Amino acid sequence: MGKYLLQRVFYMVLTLFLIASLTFFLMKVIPGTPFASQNKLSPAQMEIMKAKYGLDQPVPVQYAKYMGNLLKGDFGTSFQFSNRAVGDLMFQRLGPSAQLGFQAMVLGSVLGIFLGVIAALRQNSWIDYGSTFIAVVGKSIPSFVFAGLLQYYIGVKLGWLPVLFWKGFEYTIMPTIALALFPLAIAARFMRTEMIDVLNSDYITLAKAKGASFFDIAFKHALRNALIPVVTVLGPVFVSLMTGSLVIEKIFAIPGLGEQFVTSITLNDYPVIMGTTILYSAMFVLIILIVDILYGVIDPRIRLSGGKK
Amino acid sequence: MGQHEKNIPKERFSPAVIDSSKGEEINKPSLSFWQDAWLRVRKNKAAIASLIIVGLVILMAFIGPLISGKDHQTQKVAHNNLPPRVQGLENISWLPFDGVKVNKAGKEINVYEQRNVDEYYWFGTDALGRDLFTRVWKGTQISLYIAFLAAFIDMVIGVAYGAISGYFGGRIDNIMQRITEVLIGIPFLVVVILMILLLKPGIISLTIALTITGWVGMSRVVRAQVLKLKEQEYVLASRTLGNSHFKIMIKHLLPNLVGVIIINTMFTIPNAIFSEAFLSFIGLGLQDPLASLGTLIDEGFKVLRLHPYQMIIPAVVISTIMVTFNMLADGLRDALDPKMRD
Amino acid sequence: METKEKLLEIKNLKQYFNAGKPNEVKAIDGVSFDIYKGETLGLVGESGCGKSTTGRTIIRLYDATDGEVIFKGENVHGKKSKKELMKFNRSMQMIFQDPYASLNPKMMVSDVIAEGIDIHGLAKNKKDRMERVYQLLETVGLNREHANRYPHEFSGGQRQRIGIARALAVQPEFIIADEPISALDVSIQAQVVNLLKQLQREKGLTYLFIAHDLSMVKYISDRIGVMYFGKLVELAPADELYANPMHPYTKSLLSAIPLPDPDFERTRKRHSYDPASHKYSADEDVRMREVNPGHFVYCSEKEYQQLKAASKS
Amino acid sequence: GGNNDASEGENNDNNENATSDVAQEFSMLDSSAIPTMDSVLAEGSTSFTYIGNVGEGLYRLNQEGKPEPAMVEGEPEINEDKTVFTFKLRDAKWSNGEPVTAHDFVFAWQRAIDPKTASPYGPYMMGGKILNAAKITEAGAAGKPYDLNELGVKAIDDKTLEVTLEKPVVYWEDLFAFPSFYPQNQKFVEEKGDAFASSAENLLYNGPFKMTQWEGTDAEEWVLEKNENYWDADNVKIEKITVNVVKDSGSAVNAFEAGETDMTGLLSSDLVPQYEGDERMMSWLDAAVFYLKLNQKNEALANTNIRKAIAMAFNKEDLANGILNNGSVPANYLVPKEFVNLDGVDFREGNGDMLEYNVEEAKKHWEAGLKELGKTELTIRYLGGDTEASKKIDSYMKNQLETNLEGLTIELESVPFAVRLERDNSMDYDIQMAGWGPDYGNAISFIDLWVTNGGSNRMGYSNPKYDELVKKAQGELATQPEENFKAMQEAERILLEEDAGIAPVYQRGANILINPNLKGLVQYQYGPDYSFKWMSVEGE
Amino acid sequence: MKNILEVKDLHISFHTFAGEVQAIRGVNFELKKGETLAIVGESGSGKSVTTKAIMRLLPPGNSEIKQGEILFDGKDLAKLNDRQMQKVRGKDISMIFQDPMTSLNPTMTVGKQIMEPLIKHQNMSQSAAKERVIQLLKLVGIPNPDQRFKQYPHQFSGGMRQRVVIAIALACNPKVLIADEPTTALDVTIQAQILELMKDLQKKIDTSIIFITHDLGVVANVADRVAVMYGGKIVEIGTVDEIFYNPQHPYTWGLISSMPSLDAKDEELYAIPGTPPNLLNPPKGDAFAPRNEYAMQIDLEEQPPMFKVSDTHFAATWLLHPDAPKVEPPAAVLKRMKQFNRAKK
Ligand SMILES: Nc1ncnc2c1ncn2[C@@H]1O[C@H](COP(=O)(O)OP(=O)(O)OP(=O)(O)O)[C@@H](O)[C@H]1O
Ligand SMILES: Nc1ncnc2c1ncn2[C@@H]1O[C@H](COP(=O)(O)OP(=O)(O)OP(=O)(O)O)[C@@H](O)[C@H]1O
Ligand SMILES: [Mg+2]
Ligand SMILES: [Mg+2]
Repeated sequence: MGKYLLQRVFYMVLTLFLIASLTFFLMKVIPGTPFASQNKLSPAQMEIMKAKYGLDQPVPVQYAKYMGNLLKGDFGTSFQFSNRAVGDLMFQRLGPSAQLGFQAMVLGSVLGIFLGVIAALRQNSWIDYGSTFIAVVGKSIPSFVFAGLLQYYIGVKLGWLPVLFWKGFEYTIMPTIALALFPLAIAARFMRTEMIDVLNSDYITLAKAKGASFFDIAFKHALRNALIPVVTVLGPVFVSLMTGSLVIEKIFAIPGLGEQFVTSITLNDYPVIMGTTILYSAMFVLIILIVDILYGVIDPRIRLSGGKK
Repeated sequence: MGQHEKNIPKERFSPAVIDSSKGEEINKPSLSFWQDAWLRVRKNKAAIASLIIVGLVILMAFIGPLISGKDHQTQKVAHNNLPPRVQGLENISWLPFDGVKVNKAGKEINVYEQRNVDEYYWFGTDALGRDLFTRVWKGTQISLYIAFLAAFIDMVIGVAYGAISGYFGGRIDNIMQRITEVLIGIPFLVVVILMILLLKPGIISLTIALTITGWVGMSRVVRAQVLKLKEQEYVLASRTLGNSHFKIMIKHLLPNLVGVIIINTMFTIPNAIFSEAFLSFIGLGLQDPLASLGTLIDEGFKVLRLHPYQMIIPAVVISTIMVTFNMLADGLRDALDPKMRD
Repeated sequence: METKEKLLEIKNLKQYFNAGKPNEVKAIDGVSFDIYKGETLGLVGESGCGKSTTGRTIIRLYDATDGEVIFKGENVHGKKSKKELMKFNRSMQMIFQDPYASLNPKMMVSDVIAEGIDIHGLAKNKKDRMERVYQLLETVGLNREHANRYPHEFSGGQRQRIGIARALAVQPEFIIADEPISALDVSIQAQVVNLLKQLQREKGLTYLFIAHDLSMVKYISDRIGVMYFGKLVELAPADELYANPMHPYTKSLLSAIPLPDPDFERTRKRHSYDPASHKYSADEDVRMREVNPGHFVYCSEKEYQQLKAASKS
Repeated sequence: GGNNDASEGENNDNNENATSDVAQEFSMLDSSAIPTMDSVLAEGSTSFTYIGNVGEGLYRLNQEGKPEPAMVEGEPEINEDKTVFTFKLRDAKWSNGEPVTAHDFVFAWQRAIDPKTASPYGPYMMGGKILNAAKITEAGAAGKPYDLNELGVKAIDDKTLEVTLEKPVVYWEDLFAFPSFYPQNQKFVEEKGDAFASSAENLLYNGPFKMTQWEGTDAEEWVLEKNENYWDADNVKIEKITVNVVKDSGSAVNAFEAGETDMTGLLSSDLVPQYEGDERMMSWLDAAVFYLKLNQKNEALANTNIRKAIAMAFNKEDLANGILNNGSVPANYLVPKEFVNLDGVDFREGNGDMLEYNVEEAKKHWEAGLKELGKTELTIRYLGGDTEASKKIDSYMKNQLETNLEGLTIELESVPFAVRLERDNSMDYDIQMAGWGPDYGNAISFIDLWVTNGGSNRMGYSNPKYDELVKKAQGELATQPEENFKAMQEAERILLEEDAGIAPVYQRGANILINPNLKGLVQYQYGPDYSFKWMSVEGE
Repeated sequence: MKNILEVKDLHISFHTFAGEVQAIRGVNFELKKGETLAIVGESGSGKSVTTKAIMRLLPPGNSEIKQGEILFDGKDLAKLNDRQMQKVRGKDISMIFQDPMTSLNPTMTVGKQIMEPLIKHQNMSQSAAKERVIQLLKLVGIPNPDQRFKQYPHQFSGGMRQRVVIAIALACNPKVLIADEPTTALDVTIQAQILELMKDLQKKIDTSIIFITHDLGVVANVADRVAVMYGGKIVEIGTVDEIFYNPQHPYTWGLISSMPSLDAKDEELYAIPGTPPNLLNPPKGDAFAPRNEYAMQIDLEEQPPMFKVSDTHFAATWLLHPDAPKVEPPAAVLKRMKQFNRAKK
């Protein structure tokens, strides 16, 4: 197990290194300027500005410098927010994004799994069609529409919940619901398929032959087995939720990573783009690792052999 | 279990004439894989309904712009923001096709009369006075185009990549899998934006951008399937007969992957439509006057409270497409997936 | 038997999966035997002992980890030109176990059978190709109408015969049959076994017949090899093996096979086998030794002497 | 703004009564975070707005948007050439109690011009105006040694500041009111080092408010509280302002409707019609003018007739009223309305409308132009923005141009802002919708944009007559307001009427939602967006 | 001996899109206390469906018990509802399936899986159940039961898993144990162990066993009585000796003579020609007729009734009709019959 983990970590680092390099060079190819006041600057001033951010050096030198700093945990400083270390910027914003993502993930996947299980147990009944419909519609309404409507009706018209901001638990409810729609839809659909699969397996027949009740069969025997593949699918979804949803964060004015990331892209704030990409990727590979460990928790076959196969 | 006492004529105990060749006769109806699948799909009412609706939407996407008698890009600022009005339906007040708008004070005003407009805009007009009926169906066309093109490239790259990775296995597989890990490690948005910035913004770069990471899912599914298939005895048999790897992939693997490919594609299509809508929201979508359903919804959403029809109509169309494609995908999976067979 | 021509020589064949990794499997661990032209060599042993792997390594589906497979004087695993490979592929063929997995469900029967014909360009034209297909179908007891149907329309026995027809299409000399009947109904097994025997008579084929059903193996084989955990433990003419099993594993195996004879079953005595009972010491030279003419047993020198003594008495 | 002094005084009295029962605090929304609070590094209106409310320069824009003495006591001494100014500073204190001295100005200004600081706005505002500013920048860029003490600013003593200009500047009061010229306390800045201006605690304030909560440049919430140390604190009513960032205009409106905030940021134009006639909406005309840049490096656009045709071929009225519908007005000019006047006469009154929408004329010019070019059709690239609003406008423009000018094909390219800047910089475009907001209250802020090879020109426009007029306006006429005004009007006429160097489109209207109980908000047309100094909350 | 289970005129159909599959077409048999009844027959002849019907485990969507009774202890299982049936399953009747590799829940410890029926049917406490499980594991010959209790199925070999499945089935001392090909997936040596185990246990707890298999060797080993199925019907039923040494139905002949005997070498095996009937539209007459070289005219027209051979032996073939011509069974069968007749004398 230890050796396996070590190997995984090595691959993680390698993947991250490749991603960082790739993004760095891609970043150099994108057209655009990070200097918002560019058309007010004289050529001399431009020189000075470039020199300040090290953009006057040859690309390989910039690359080497960046990578060197990265090794020290230094992501550089932002162009758009002067004086701001990209590391601080990201980690501070990661908080709300992660909390929101986590809540949405929990809410969405629990509901989605429940919906999927029900649909599978009553395959081809109206419950099945209904839950499929909810799942699909949930996925097909763009999140900005759903979030906007939620905000207007629940927040403004009914006044049940605060409309905006991030100042306490009640502020997280609406964005959580809006964001949960996506994992809900995915979980419901995958759960249904897997559950149907599992329900057709031999050990379920044996469980029935033992006289197990409907409830026991569904929740004690089938659920856990059906969860294994669903966890794989939800892993990356979790990352994308954790790293923030641009749309939801913008609409609910949440100081999160996603919204920040898009702004940095439109402003060509290279250090922030790079940093966020690396952070995102790091979380991605980490979550994949966690998913694999989670596998072990759910599936004893993997737990003990320390890897698939 | 009593003894049979009935008297039976003797001649009936004479040896029967049995055609020995008939012994190997197959009296099941001859169903090819596809006929069989079709029978299964047909049983699934939701899938059939979806198929019909998808057909209708595709049909409308092509004939809609023709039957409206209007152009999708002609602007008439004097006619802007008109609510829907349809001949014949305009007098049925509970239908939203009467050209009437409720103003802030809660009073209904017929905008057409107020502005002296004789024309009928079935779905109303947008802020620039363009006919929304035409634009919605044009947009559907584009959304479908994006979806299908994305699905197609996804199918080509994803399938080839997954098949090669899975079939050759070992080191090749390892390297190829690492590459995909790197690819999906880079946020979708970054890739898409880079693509759109590198190429000219527009429908082609949008397609390519959507495709660049979109195929990873497909390649994984295909790879997993190929890993299973390549150990199948018919593949081994083909190898012992001396078939080349390439031919084995084409002749043996590909046809048996069709099921998963189709199913996956069905899921790719709504995803592509969805991604495009998302890109529209962050302003990286299409170039005007082209519009997709995503951009229409986005534009409409901004004025939702003032002109609700501008968002609701494209939203209904996009939801219909998504729901039906997903239902269809489900139906096909149930029909094609060997696991789901009895 | 000495006069017989050796068709295949297997020398110290080894096949390790995941070599060097923690999950290494020594599927075949130093197996040597010969197959003579025109004979049927049966290979038995419990599940996972390496029978299939042996067959697949012989036919180059796997690259051997070590050892040689010499077919008609040529090393199968040596470097080969494309042409040599094609020739090899034609002369050695395989029949598989699972009648469902061994036919591509998306291919018509005629295409399945003609695959080898197409690859090796054996047919002059379309018509010739179909003629050959029809002929092969008839050879295996099916009829022409079956040519354009799909595999799933056939019963297991019929499918297995289609698999045989596919192998026969390239006119091989040597066929590896990997449990060709274990997935079939009892009433159908006989059809396939009869067919195999008939083909052997008519075409002078040589078989490596892998199975775990010993009674069928005995019926079809001239000689039988018994495998245990990647090693060949006993090799003898079929009757000799039954009459005089020497290796304790063989004895245990024979004692476990139920026979369709209630009287016999009522009096059956089972022997169990414990590999630890040999008590080989580390430096002992354990290998195949010929105890009786043509009867080889995997044993140490000491055991050899005991066996020899026992068989004389 | 627009209240006169008398009524303002009355208000103040009323407010004093009101303050007893109404808390003098409110919350407002802004559409972006504060990129920096360091006046030396600031470059955008968000930064300027908050810096402007917590700091103060030699001058401050008053309720009418006109500069008046702030940190200076009385009028300065000005030399004959109008190039050397000697200011007497008033007794003002930083929020930590230390006095504001002339050294603070010298330090800040030197810091702003120092190439090591790499400030974008410092050199931009000082270059060519403050003595030796440009020289230092050039030296810095070339990697040559420079001496910050050469900059034309000196502390004669703690309370006396001497500023030397390179040449006379008409709008010098505006200049010294601009946040880039605010003072900074050397001791404090150096003590804080890198941490300076990184959060509310790391800042000093000499303006009407101080920040009591601001966690840094990307904070989404900050709080301004009344600065008791401010010299004019008696006239500041508001005790506390809470600002939150909301980027989505629709969400901001929702928050306002739900009563969660008293004031929104600028509304996107889609939302404006919804509040037409609503007392809660406050509208005004910005000094920002939008126009098409016509890149004269393009062969066709080098042709004056073609440019004129394009400039006259779109219906600005429809665009402003039908499509923008947010209080924007069609622009047939470069220098905006209600921006500058001379003795109460608006700049626009002297120079009437030019390049009005006129299809007939446009067609004539088009024909002529095509003939001169020897072509029957043209394809022109149009560099547009990627926001929803700009897409709508671009689409309208394309449609108008193509409809009205036969044979013209417009290829739209919608790109993000950063890309547009870069394309503009490398002049990789044919037509581009661009806008300009002034940095000081003088028409020259617009007029000097198009001098040959000017920093903002970047479209290959060059006319010696125009250059000459601009040079005169900035130089010898700087001290003669009337002639100066005339020269600039003539320059504008040449640019538009003669050359159609650019094609003006509209002047932007601005709208916000504000709680009617909030009084006294002042908006500015340059520098900070608003001043809260004179605000108050009235009871129901 | 008392009949513990009686199946009477059972008809079962599946509704598929291709039409109605008449999988079971009138099956009758009874099971006596303590005996082992083996069911043999062609693949697809309805063995599994019959036993699944007894357990009421047929897929709920598309299967239908068209007619017939399944009498267990006097009550008709075919008429019980789901809840009532849950009380029967695992307690009175339990079942073992073919594939030990897939019939255990991979994510539940083995101990828990055995405990489940105990807690469910016998209301045992956790600790009592655990004790019993360990006892059971010992009983089925699994060493270190304490340790094994906590392990997961994948840590067990195939043979051990099948023992676990047997332990589950026997946990509540059921009156009937149905074993659907319990050893087919196992090696011969392990098969032999499992068979011995089952016989042992049967003696201890005196259950009746229905044992489904293809392998006549296994039948000879375990069965007291044998039912031979073909085309959804029982075509011959009798004691194990009667079926092996005095078979009457041509299909049984075919089965027996297609097994190579250990001494016969070069003679060709008897092979039943052709393929099994298609139950989508079963033949009008005897389903076996098209493959029967002794078929008579009447076989093609009318289904044969059960003819009594002895008190315990019945066969459904017109050959047993007094008017039918006497035919010579295949050589291998003749040899056995001779042996049988000799033995009888
Ligand atoms: N591709 C492979 N990778 C790793 N291990 C393998 C592979 N193929 C076979 N093995 C292992 O090699 C051993 C021998 O397998 P093989 O299939 O040859 O056994 P067998 O005797 O044919 O068994 P059976 O009777 O079940 O067919 C087994 O332990 C198996 O798990
Ligand atoms: N779920 C089902 N849907 C449709 N037909 C079914 C279903 N289950 C069984 N059948 C049909 O019922 C018939 C009897 O099947 P059954 O499984 O009882 O055969 P079996 O005798 O157990 O065969 P095997 O020896 O292969 O296990 C077959 O023709 C089969 O196709
Ligand atoms: Mg094998
Ligand atoms: Mg069965």
